[in-house]
Amino acid sequence: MRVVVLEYVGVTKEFAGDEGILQVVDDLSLTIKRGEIVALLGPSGCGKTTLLNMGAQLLKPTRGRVVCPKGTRVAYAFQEPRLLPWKTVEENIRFVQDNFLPEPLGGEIRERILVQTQLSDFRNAYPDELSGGMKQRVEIARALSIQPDLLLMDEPFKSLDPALKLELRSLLLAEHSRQQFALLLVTHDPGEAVLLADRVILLSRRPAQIRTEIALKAPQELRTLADPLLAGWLDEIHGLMVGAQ
Amino acid sequence: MRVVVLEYVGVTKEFAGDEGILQVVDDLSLTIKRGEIVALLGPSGCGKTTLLNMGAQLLKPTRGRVVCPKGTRVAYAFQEPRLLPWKTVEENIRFVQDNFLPEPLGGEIRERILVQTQLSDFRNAYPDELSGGMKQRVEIARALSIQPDLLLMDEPFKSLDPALKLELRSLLLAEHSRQQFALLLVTHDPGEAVLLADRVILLSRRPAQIRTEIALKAPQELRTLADPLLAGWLDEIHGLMVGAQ
Amino acid sequence: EEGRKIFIQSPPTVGVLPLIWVQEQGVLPRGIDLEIIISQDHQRGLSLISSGDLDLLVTGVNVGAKAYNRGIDLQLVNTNIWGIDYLLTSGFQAESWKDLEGRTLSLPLQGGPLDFLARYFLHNHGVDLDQIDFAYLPSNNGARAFQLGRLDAIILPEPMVTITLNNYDQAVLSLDIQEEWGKLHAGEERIPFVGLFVQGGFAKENSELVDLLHQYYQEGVDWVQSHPEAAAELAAQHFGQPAALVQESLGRIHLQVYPQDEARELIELLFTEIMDYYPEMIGGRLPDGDFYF
Amino acid sequence: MAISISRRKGEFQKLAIGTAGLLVVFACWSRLAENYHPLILPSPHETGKALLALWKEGSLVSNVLVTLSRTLCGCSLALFSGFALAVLTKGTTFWQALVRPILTLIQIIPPVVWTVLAVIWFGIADHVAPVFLIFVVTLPVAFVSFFSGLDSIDGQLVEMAAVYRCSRLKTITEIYLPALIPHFVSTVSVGISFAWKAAIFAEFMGSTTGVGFALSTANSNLQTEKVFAWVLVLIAVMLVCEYGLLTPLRRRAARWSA
Amino acid sequence: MAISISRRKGEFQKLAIGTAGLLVVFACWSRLAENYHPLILPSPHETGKALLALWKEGSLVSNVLVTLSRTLCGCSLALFSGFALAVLTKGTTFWQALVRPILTLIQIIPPVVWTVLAVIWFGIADHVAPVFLIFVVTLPVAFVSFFSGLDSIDGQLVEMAAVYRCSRLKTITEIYLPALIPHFVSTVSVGISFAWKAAIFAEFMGSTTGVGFALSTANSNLQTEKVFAWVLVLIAVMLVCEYGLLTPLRRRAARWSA
Ligand SMILES: Nc1ncnc2c1ncn2[C@@H]1O[C@H](COP(=O)(O)OP(=O)(O)OP(=O)(O)O)[C@@H](O)[C@H]1O
Ligand SMILES: Nc1ncnc2c1ncn2[C@@H]1O[C@H](COP(=O)(O)OP(=O)(O)OP(=O)(O)O)[C@@H](O)[C@H]1O
Ligand SMILES: [Mg+2]
Ligand SMILES: [Mg+2]
Repeated sequence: MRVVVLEYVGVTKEFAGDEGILQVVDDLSLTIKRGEIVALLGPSGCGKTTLLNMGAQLLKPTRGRVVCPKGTRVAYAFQEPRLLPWKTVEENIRFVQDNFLPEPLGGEIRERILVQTQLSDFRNAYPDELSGGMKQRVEIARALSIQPDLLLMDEPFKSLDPALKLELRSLLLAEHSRQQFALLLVTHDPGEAVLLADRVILLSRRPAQIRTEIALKAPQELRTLADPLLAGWLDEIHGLMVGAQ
Repeated sequence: MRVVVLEYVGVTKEFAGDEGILQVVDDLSLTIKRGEIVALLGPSGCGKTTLLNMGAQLLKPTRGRVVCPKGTRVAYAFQEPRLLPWKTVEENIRFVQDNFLPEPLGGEIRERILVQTQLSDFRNAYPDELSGGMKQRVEIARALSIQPDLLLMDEPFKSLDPALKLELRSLLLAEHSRQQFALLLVTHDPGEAVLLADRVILLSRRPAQIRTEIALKAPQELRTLADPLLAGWLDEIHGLMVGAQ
Repeated sequence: EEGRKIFIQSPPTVGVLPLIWVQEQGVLPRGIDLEIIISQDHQRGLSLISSGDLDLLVTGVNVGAKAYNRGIDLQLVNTNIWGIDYLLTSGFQAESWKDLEGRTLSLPLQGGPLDFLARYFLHNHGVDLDQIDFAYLPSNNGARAFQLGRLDAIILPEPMVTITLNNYDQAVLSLDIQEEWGKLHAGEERIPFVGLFVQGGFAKENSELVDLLHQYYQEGVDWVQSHPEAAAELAAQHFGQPAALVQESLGRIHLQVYPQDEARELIELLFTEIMDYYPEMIGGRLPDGDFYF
Repeated sequence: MAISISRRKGEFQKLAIGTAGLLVVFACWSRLAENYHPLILPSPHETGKALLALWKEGSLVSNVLVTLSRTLCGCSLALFSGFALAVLTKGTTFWQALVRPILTLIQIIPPVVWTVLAVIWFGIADHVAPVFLIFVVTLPVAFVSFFSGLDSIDGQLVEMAAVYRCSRLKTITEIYLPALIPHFVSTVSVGISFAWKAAIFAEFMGSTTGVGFALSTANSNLQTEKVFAWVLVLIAVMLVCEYGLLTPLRRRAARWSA
Repeated sequence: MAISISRRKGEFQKLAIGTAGLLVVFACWSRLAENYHPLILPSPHETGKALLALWKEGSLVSNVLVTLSRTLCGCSLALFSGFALAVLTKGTTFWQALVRPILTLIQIIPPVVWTVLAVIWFGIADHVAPVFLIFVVTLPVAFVSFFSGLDSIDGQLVEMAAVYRCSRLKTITEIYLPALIPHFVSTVSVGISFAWKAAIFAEFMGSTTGVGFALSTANSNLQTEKVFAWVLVLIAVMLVCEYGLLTPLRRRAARWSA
């Protein structure tokens, strides 16, 4: 049996606003184990980011519990890049690496990831000198560079061209097979989900509940969208998302 | 002959950084006329946002000229939402509408667009109470609500689920046929490009130059990706973007 | 003798010159040294007296009396300045207080000695106080405003009088406050302004030393009177005022030490009058005998 | 509902703690005063008596009103000019190069010299000189604070406004001003307490009315308990200002800094 | 290269404009002084003579050094405590509820009262009282400024640091401090000029050394040209401080506010 890295137990989340209470997550339970890749899909504003934030312990659920075992190394690629404006790309990555990895090792990993995210020419650039997609990549590079046990990613591949998306997906899978982290991935691209995930979870409209869960067995390295099985799943998911919700 | 709304004439753009000069756009010329929809595709960091910023007169080209006739009403949906944090969704939209439209008319348009972007429940919410995709939608709604002559959009449909993307594409096309604005659309999704654009422009790696330009004739309302012609274009563009660049 | 320092605080006035002279002469018994702190801050002086940090204080006689009456342990060693203030007028000669009617008169401190004197004279010369436009300004700013022609009259102490006369040709030295006092008090032209006070505890323990100091002080006064030039030089050194100016102003300052009984009479004469106007100024009553060292 | 109750409870708790702190200060004063002569350090009791006397005399209210009106006048002038200058100098290098050194100069010149100049320029006019001093002392503080506030303004929003053709005025009132509000509040809070102090000083030096004049007279006349009574008045006025004006302002400003 | 030359040219231009502005002020002074007696408003020439005399006397350097050392001492104490208090009160409601009213109190109490207390607490020690006054005057300013600076810190970055397990210390030094740097510089700049003024005032009131004392002596002796000479000295010291210390600091800080 594999270790549980993150567990949502009957989680409900409400925000109190000026105009009353807004329920965002409704009695949702979900378990993520070591090595698993779970994709979360759902309508915009349904509560995905809120779920990730609770997973990262940045928000407390209104009811229920979110359990992440002590000592779990968590990395979070935020929906909107959160980089320190006064640090260069490399310094931004090192800033978090230093908390976990000793330097020669950390430096090697950083180097490898900078090259693979095509950022090595911009290692000394400050965030305000980067394009949107580049900031997005720094966010991903930072998350991968700490060798996390649990990786939370909120639409990591937006603002990237198809070629780069492809490459970063391979990078992610390569790092995953190397480190066997648990990955909770929010995405709006069903293709991305079926290519990467062991389990695809479709959320309902706000308040988020689990609508459908699809388990995918084929090893990720062998998957292509040409595969009729995957294409079938893709169509189904697409149908579910675009059709009557 | 249709009116030219935006014209790039031999535009070169360089940024001066700590480590020397970075050339981002290289002698690029492009003309956009009233009613035209032009999609810009290109690798991340190639200079797309820089082009739009020059179009909006926020940046000056290092060499060449960017001409936008006096009195052209420009709207710009930024890559990262730029909303006033102290104004609600509706106030944010009204803030720019007031510069162009008298109130009863502005209110009607705002109303329609709020409903179509599914924001009407959140008209009184402040930006920090919105999800990423919702902010993105406010950005789009604001741009459409001023009835622009020239609309610049930088990846407007990111962070949105497929269903919403579909709907917003129709909204965009409906507004377009109503107002006949010129649209310069940056996107990373070739499908989006072929479904929306009259001309798809593929940019090279940095410094941006025009690599390929594809003209699409079929009326947008009739296009679907099932159409073999479009599917062919899509494959070609995809191949160009993912293949050897 | 025990080696100790006697701490003295004084404002920059000629009243402290005799003490500076004593200090510089080195006439005191061996091991006894004077430490003279020049400061305008009476409040600070009284604080330090009451906490025992200070031994001697040169300050206004009314200030000392008030402190004494309010229960601060100090005694008057001697009164040394008896005349120092004058009424200056701008562009006209005031023959009497009546001439000030309808004019602006500047005084340094509401409820202070000069305020009392001005009101006393005006009242006794039948001037309606409502006819006078009083402007309370610190002496330096008052003097400046006066020299700009913005005031009709001002009561100033020396050396401010000399400075103003030398620099403002419209200034007229109209009335001598001391003389005016004399006109109303059978020719007695001495007004007790400044005194030397001793901390009570210190006085008890070192009464001989205080006597000695008083004696030397008197010698110092004589020295100042016989050597105006050298005295002015001393003032220049310690107060930063030009020597020539101080020397000139010495002519209009009445520095003298009289026997304590005589001084007490003069003080009580003044204080009795004050009681009718500003009893607060001296602490509400005449100080008793223990006030006088 | 639940929220507003718990918020009110929090406010109450805060108030209680604050009051407790002030009471401790008060107790310390009481205690300290026991060891000193009232002429040196009056006790709360004596101060209270003096305060009552001032109240009965009627000089309390009139002096406070005079000083307050001077402060408001000088302070609002200074805040307004400080803001205008900050916007102006932020816009053009020329103005910045010109204005900054002069303001530095103004800031350095000590109040004593200003009172000298005030006598020259305004004579002994009772109101103008204090207002001038308040203005001159508060202006550089307001300027520096606004200037650094302008630095923190989000350039991206300003760009957005430019694209959408917002007028210069609208950009200032709808983007600069709201973004400055948190800054503004702290500036106003520093500025007012500054101006208030300057008013006291100015009245001290060259006026014959106002709290500062009364305070200085009491001080020179060694009426220490009266001095402390006036200080209590000052504290009361500023506390009213702080909790009646600035704290609500600050709470509102929290909206903008979100 | 090209950039640094054009930047230097810009700096030079700025300096030229600034100097021109100051020269105009100077000319106004000259002009104004012609109409007045030197006792009221001394001309630059007379002031220069007085300055030279001070220099020859030797009292210039010694007094400036005394005042400077007091200022630095009191000011750095105040800045440090102000920062610490701001961080502390930002963290917990308890401290905030406790500290704020007390600091408000400290800010309100006029210097007169502080000098009274200083005499009580420190006796005749000549140095402690001014340093104390400087501290007490500068502290609330530093606190308010730091506190409002902490408000402007990006909560999202702090969250990021929390997720990636940055220690409290690291978060403070690597996120709070850099984010505060622009604020810090303006605080230091206001703080120093504040402290310097407080020093002058403190020496004015209750000291027998330092520039403030010299200034007050000259003023009460109506030696206006000496007063102005001292003011020139003050200006020189603060200009050195402004352009030797604060401007470079500010330029560095620009990096962080990007
Ligand atoms: N202010 C700046 N200073 C220096 N370099 C900059 C600046 N702005 C952009 N760049 C550089 O210019 C290049 C193009 O940036 P731009 O934002 O136009 O890319 P883009 O095509 O929009 O990319 P993306 O799809 O990732 O948003 C990038 O390499 C970026 O590093
Ligand atoms: N701090 C907050 N206060 C009030 N409401 C909030 C807050 N944060 C989020 N919400 C609301 O919660 C809902 C879910 O937000 P969340 O960011 O989790 O959506 P999401 O699924 O990530 O959407 P997207 O795909 O657009 O990013 C939204 O309706 C949003 O308005
Ligand atoms: Mg989200
Ligand atoms: Mg871009």
